[in-house]
Amino acid sequence: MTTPAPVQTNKAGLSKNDYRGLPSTLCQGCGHNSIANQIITACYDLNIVPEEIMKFSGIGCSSKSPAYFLNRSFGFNGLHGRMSSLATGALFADTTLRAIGISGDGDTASIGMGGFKHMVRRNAPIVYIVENNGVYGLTKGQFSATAEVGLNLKHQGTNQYMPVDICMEALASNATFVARSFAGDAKQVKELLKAALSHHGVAVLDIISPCVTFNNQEDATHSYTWGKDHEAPLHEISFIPALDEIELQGEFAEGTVREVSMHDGSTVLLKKLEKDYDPTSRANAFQMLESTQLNNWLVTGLLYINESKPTLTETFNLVDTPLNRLADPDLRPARETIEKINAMMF
Amino acid sequence: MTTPAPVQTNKAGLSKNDYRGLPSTLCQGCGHNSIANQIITACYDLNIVPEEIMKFSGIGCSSKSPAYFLNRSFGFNGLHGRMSSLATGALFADTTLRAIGISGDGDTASIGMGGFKHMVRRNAPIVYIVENNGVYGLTKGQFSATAEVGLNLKHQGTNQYMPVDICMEALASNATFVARSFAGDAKQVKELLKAALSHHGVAVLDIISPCVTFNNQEDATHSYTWGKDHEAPLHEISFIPALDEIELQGEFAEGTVREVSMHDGSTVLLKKLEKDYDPTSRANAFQMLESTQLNNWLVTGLLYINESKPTLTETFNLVDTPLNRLADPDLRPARETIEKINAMMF
Amino acid sequence: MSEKVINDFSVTIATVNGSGSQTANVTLLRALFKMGIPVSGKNLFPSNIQGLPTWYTIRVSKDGFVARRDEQEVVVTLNPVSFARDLASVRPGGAFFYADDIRLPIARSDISVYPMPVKQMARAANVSPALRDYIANMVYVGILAQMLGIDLETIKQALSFHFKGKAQAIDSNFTTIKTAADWATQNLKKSDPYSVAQMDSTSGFVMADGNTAAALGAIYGGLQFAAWYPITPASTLAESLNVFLPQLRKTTDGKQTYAVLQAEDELAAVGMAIGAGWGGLRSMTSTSGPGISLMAEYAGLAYYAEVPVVIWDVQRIGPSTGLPTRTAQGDLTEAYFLSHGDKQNIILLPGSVQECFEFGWKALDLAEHLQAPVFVLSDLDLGMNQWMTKPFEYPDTPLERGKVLWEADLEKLNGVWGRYKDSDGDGIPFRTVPGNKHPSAAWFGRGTGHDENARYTEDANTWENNMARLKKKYDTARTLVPKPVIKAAKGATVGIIAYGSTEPAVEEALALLKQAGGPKTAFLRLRALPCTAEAQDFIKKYERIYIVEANRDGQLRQILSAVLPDQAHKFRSACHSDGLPLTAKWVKEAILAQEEK
Amino acid sequence: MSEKVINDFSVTIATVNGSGSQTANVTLLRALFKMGIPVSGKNLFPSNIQGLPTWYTIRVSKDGFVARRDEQEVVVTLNPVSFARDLASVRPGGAFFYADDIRLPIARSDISVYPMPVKQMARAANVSPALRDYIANMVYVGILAQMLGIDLETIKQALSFHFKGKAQAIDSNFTTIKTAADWATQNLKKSDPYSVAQMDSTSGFVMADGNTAAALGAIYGGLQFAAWYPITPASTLAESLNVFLPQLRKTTDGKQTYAVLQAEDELAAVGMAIGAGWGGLRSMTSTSGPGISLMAEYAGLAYYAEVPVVIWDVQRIGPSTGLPTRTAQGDLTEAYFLSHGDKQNIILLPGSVQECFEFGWKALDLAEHLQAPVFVLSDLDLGMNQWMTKPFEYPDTPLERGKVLWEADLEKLNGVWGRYKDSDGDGIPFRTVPGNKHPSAAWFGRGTGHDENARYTEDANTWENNMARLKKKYDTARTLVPKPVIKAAKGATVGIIAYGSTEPAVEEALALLKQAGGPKTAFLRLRALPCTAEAQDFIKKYERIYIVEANRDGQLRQILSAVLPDQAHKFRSACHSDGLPLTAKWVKEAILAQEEK
Ligand SMILES: Cc1ncc(C[n+]2csc(CCOP(=O)(O)OP(=O)(O)O)c2C)c(N)n1
Ligand SMILES: Cc1ncc(C[n+]2csc(CCOP(=O)(O)OP(=O)(O)O)c2C)c(N)n1
Ligand code: SF4
Ligand code: SF4
Ligand SMILES: [Mg+2]
Ligand SMILES: [Mg+2]
Repeated sequence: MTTPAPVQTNKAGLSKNDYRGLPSTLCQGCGHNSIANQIITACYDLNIVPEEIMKFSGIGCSSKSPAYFLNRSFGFNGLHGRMSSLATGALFADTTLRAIGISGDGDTASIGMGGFKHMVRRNAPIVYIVENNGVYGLTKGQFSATAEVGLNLKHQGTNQYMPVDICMEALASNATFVARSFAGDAKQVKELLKAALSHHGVAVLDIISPCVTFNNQEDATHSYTWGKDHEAPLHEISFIPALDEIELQGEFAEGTVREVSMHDGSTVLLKKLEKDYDPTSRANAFQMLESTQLNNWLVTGLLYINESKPTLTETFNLVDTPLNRLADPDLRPARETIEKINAMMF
Repeated sequence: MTTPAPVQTNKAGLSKNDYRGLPSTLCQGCGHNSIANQIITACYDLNIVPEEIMKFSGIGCSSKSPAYFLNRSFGFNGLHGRMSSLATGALFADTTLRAIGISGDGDTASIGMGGFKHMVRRNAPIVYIVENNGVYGLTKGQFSATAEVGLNLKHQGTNQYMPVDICMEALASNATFVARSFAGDAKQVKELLKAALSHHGVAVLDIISPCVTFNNQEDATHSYTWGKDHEAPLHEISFIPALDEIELQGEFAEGTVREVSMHDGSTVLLKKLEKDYDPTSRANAFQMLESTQLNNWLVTGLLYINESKPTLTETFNLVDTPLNRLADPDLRPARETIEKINAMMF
Repeated sequence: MSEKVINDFSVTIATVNGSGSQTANVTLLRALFKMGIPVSGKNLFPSNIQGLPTWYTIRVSKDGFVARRDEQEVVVTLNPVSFARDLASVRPGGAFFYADDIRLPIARSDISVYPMPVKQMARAANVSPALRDYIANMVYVGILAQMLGIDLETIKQALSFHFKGKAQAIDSNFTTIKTAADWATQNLKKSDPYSVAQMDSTSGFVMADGNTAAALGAIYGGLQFAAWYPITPASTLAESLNVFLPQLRKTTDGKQTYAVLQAEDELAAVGMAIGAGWGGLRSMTSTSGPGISLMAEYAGLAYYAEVPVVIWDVQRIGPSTGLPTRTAQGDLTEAYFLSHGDKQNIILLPGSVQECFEFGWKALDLAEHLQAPVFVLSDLDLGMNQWMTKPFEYPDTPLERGKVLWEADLEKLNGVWGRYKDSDGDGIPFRTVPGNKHPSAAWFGRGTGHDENARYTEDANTWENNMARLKKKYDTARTLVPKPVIKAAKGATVGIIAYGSTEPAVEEALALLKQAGGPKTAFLRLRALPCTAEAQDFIKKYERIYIVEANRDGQLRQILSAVLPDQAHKFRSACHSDGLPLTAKWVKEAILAQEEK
Repeated sequence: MSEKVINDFSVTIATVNGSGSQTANVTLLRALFKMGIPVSGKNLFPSNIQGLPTWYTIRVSKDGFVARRDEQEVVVTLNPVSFARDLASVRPGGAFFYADDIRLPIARSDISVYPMPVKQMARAANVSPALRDYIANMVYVGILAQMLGIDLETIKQALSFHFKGKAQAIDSNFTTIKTAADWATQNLKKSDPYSVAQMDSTSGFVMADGNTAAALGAIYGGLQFAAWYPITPASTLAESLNVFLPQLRKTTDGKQTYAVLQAEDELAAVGMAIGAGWGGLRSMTSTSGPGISLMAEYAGLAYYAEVPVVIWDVQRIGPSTGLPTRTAQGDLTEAYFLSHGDKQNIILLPGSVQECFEFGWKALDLAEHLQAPVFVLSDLDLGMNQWMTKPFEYPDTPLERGKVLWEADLEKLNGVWGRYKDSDGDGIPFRTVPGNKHPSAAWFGRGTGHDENARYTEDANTWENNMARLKKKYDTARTLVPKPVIKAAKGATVGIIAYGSTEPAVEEALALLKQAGGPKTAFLRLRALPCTAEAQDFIKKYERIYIVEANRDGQLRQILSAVLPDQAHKFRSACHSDGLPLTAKWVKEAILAQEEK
């Protein structure tokens, strides 16, 4: 008889299993599944206690996926296109918690555009992931607003309209963290997720996540094949938690690496690839996206970061106790005050 | 007894009066009134027959103004934030007509953001004017989404969120004509309007239009004073209708002028001011807006233009007769077809 | 083996979603239909693309009853996940077919059990592994065909239809079916009583779904503009427009007399449709419950500014996202009272696939005639399932364009007219549309208070008079909307009112009630709101009125109570909603239970 | 001069919008109030910022009747545009004050006419031209004070209140008023019978508007989160939160126990409020009709996922944009049936400013208690006008937080609980909120089908059972919502039901009916839906029930007919809606006309 292998745990004393969700009901091979797996790993690696995360989503295949990770976290799978508002309100309940939102390209770029843009401009502290497949998966293969001009889909004809570029939209709305990745590039997705989870404010991740059932033709810009053939990473990204920082110094030769210090003391290391890219310049990011569009690349990596802006909830100067744990004496003004108030009327 | 002065008319045989609307009920000095006046003049100058224009708006002081010009045009003052959809549908009724939409910054950048962005990305053929005052006029002075960070308004406190930049939004959505102007700069407004009315596709005009009642403090970025002090025109713009073109050649010294040929044969002349600016480059436009934001200028003029993209209605290959004039034989399939259709069922 | 039961039972097939079983199921359905046997097929599918359990239930009924039944005489399962439940669902004496690779206990001796070597035969079919699941489905088609007596020729016809005549696809599928049928002949011994036999009860019928019919109806109604946003179960309505419009409505030089636009959401979809309607186009949008909710503000604009637009609601079960792939009649009160302020909306209630076609064009006529939003409430059952239906009838009246004035008309009137003036006493004003070049044509539309000439006003009397005219217009609508279908019954004291997709269940329930010695019962199928004079007369005539609905709250009963307060005491609800189409048995029992009180 | 009429008439003042006349008008109103005379003031203003005609109508009533009246005994006009109409509106025998720079014909000899040198005195006031219009208004205050007998001391008190004690502003305004009063003493000879005199009928009252009261009520109700979008007439509700929350709900170190957020639209506003409610915060949003329409989809999510949230609808007249600055009770049916699918919403109906305060906190209690959206329907008249009201009462019950389980509770339960389980038989389940660290605390909220443990399911029975529980919960709500206020009448066979801001009109109508020898009439003021047992009993008790409403369609009648079909035959509508508050005379006549039939 063999003794069972000891279960591996992280610094929070939890095993990988403590981060899992229900079995996925998405199609086999769906990009969304790999993203869910990377979320599990990233949270495990970061030693996040699942109870300290809230999950949000809209409606769509992508929006189902919060059920498939972090079963021990509170979550709300809301309305199509309205994750932004639901999450915005919920963020005030207990500001010690972190939030992950999962949306689809239809959910965010079509019906949810307005809410998305406004959540971003308020710098709401949330990791906002768009699982972008250029198509409506759950309703069976109509064009989403990120579909490329000229895409042909069964029953739908040819798309005529310019695609929405989620990263461009986030930048235009003054997002403080903008990244693009590809579900086929698991390592990058994971490291970006870790950085996003440590970010101070809204972190928008536009992850190309192929829909194997409705939009995976080789020449479609949201397919696995196209993504693999056209991915052009800006850098090799690694995330160094606050505590590990010192150990990892010196691993890289001078000048080959750019360090970005996060608000929480951790560091994002960006290893230079072909060219050096400075993600702290918004102008750079615009330029990069503009040339991406002209050249038809899938540029991935951290496009823009700014750790210095106050987050939405910070602007409110809230009490330290989570609001949702306040009780009567804190919430109802004292009895004496009512007379003063009445005296203020005429 | 003096004989009355002969009424001046344009090439359409119409007098200025034929372009007017009802008396304005907006506040005296409201920027929106000056814009309405420039629309009247631009249409008069362009010899447009008012019956060949449709007017649209949402809800707000700005959105009332279509009642104050072009009384002889059809118009629809729809719902708050929904001008985009109403106009999009109406554009199909008779594609020989032109369309002018008037919206406010609240109407477009707050509640109407999603619809605006999608109308733009479809390149709907309309002149889309945002009368931008950074405030909700009609509801008495709340922050709109274009209010600058730090703006103080009575009863509202201090704005905390990054303003929406209408031109940036239009560009991000691949608008084919993007301009910014200032209601205090009547000449520029008028010339830009003429160019926009000749544009092939969506023409977005973000016009800073001070609200004298609720947001005209000297240091507010949407006030007359601030605008006058900070306006930095990109060029001096003049519009040359198709027929006049030849006559006007040679009026400018070599190299001081940039010409943009419009789809309908007219020309936009951009006289160089301090620097030369090429409005056919989207990258330039992004850069310009980014530096505007950093430097706190009110850069005005034609930021971007692209005359080569098909418009929304063109992508449909419609019959030449206006759709709304088609009758039974064109609209109802012939009697014989019904049997074929039934045969196609099982 | 008990006595033979021919052409009178239900078959339910349990598979895995996304495995391609739909082709197999409709093939069976169509084959039965081609054999002349009245049938219905209902797809009970999950809100998922691949992997969850899904069922398809076919009813064969020599008597022509095509409502869903709770009892399953024949059950087929290919899904280990639902196996136990499927097994339990077989009626005593029934037949249970299962994929023999599922090795789960079968502890029932009261039924016939037939294993099927599905995996094995699929492997033998020599197709790519990707196609094996799909081919596996053809195995049960063949085995069922053999065991129930379905004519293989009709199966071939069904395949041929499905694959649009493509020989290779037809043949490869048919080969599997034939092999499976042969296998069954040799290996299975029939011990259950259920089989089918040729009849002649489907001639003069076709098979179609309500969404296709609605789209075709709209096309024959001269539809010019549609804007939509994808949502189950409405998407196939708009998608059918995309299929059929190019075939039916392009000019000889290939130009379009129409435009269909996928909007960014439902607010925009209805807004575009209203913009087009204002512009003078025959215009519509199609959606389901969540979309209707999002259209609330715009619906009020159309009501008040008097813009023609047709809004199809293919209902699914709610509230909220609910079960997006299950049926209900739950949006009636919302649609009727949609939008803030005073208003009642016009609602059409198609009760069959053919009526989806008919209301497809009639709704456009009514919208233009009445210058108002017209809602058409279908549902998932009607919209997405294949039904036997009378062929579509070419419209018997020309396009009704309503009171539109063009240049020549205005000329005759010397340009004197009022956009919101009740010139004819029917509450319906005249209108002009953009492009009309007459100098007095233009008017300025708005959702704000306006006078007879569309000028802005806040005057109290003007407001009230205009609203009174809108009410009058609603009364005119009462005379124009489709009248109810009434099935009188001599000496009846009890009436039943139903609408929409529940008709087959009610029709059958009438027979069951008779059998059970229940009360004599007249039946009215309501086809529209406002409630026409005929419907009011019917209600007045009977002592008790049962209102049968597939919703929790008795929504039509709520509306009729509000509309006919004097009659409200008569109303009794027979309503229930669990996502599945109502059964006749349930209707009968719901009525009998209340009769006994 | 006919007999003196003291403390019993109406004054209407016509000015130009944006000229600052509001200060003058409320100053008059408050001065009268301080004189101990029951008063009401109603602002009839245009949807415009500057330049259009606007009216303010004050009623003084020794008998305490404060409804609007159609008759105007005293009319003041400063507006040439409305001059003719204003002149015509003076009741025979009444008084007409006008700015003497308006040179328009005055062809009435049946009234007293008083010119006022408004422009001249304004010019004399020695202020910047920008302020002249504003000062002009103080001229009519002074002249009216003098001519009606308003105590200048009370006017000073009113000014002092308005200008928050700022001496300079008070003095400069008062100087003009005094000068004008003196001018009137010397130049005008009173020839009309109307005047006021000190009484003692307003002690124990304050003056306030409903929106301020609602905001304060919510604050005393422990409001923690509000999201809103500007819209007339609701904006001042949220703006009052911004005014009073910092005063009442900051900790000693200046930190906030609340957050108020201006959203990008109403969809987002209600979504944020629902997110916060789900998160365990006492949460609300406030809007008017168009916003309610936009909230339809989200309202269904809150109903079905069972999230507490309070939604204030300060109604204006619709449909559509309608008249944004005019009042109505037109959103009742929409709010009740809001959202697709089966549902009925909980609606509170405050009938006074004090009740706006009370329901401000009660609504939050009910929402958390019932885990449901709670609508509160106020209106422009109640919300934006100044009313005499009983002082706000400190809540008499502690905050009701509902069934929320925290770590310690779950510990006790060994972590065994079901989010959607009806453990107590009242249909109300338990819930946990984020931040709860117990390992079995977390659940996954959704608008899709779910079982007792919040797990996704499409099972038909589970769906139906859960929906039945929601219905049961609605029945529990029936026992918890505010009970009606009933004014019985011995021997009455007729009942009147009204709600909201129409109460004063109905109260006065009861007196008028009595005078007119009308039927003996009992009166019920409904304060909530669902309809409580007390309301049902009332309805059952009387032969005929008049339902008085400020809408076209008799919306409460429609709902009550649906809810109580057995009683529906009794209902008679007395409804009408033109944007103005109902008058007692209209109510009386509407009832008498039907009684005579
Ligand atoms: C208001 C509303 N409209 C439409 C739908 C139907 N619907 C469900 S998912 C979906 C699109 C999902 O697309 P996307 O967000 O790209 O997610 P994916 O399935 O591709 O991951 C739509 C339109 C809905 N649920 N609600
Ligand atoms: C759905 C809806 N919400 C709110 C309103 C109220 N409302 C009317 S105008 C307006 C804002 C107008 O601001 P903006 O568009 O900037 O126009 P401006 O008055 O400043 O010109 C709002 C919120 C409305 N009419 N409809
Ligand atoms: S349909 Fe597409 S998006 Fe949806 S689960 Fe399948 S592969 Fe993923
Ligand atoms: S309130 Fe402001 S925006 Fe409105 S009309 Fe007056 S100045 Fe113009
Ligand atoms: Mg997608
Ligand atoms: Mg504005």
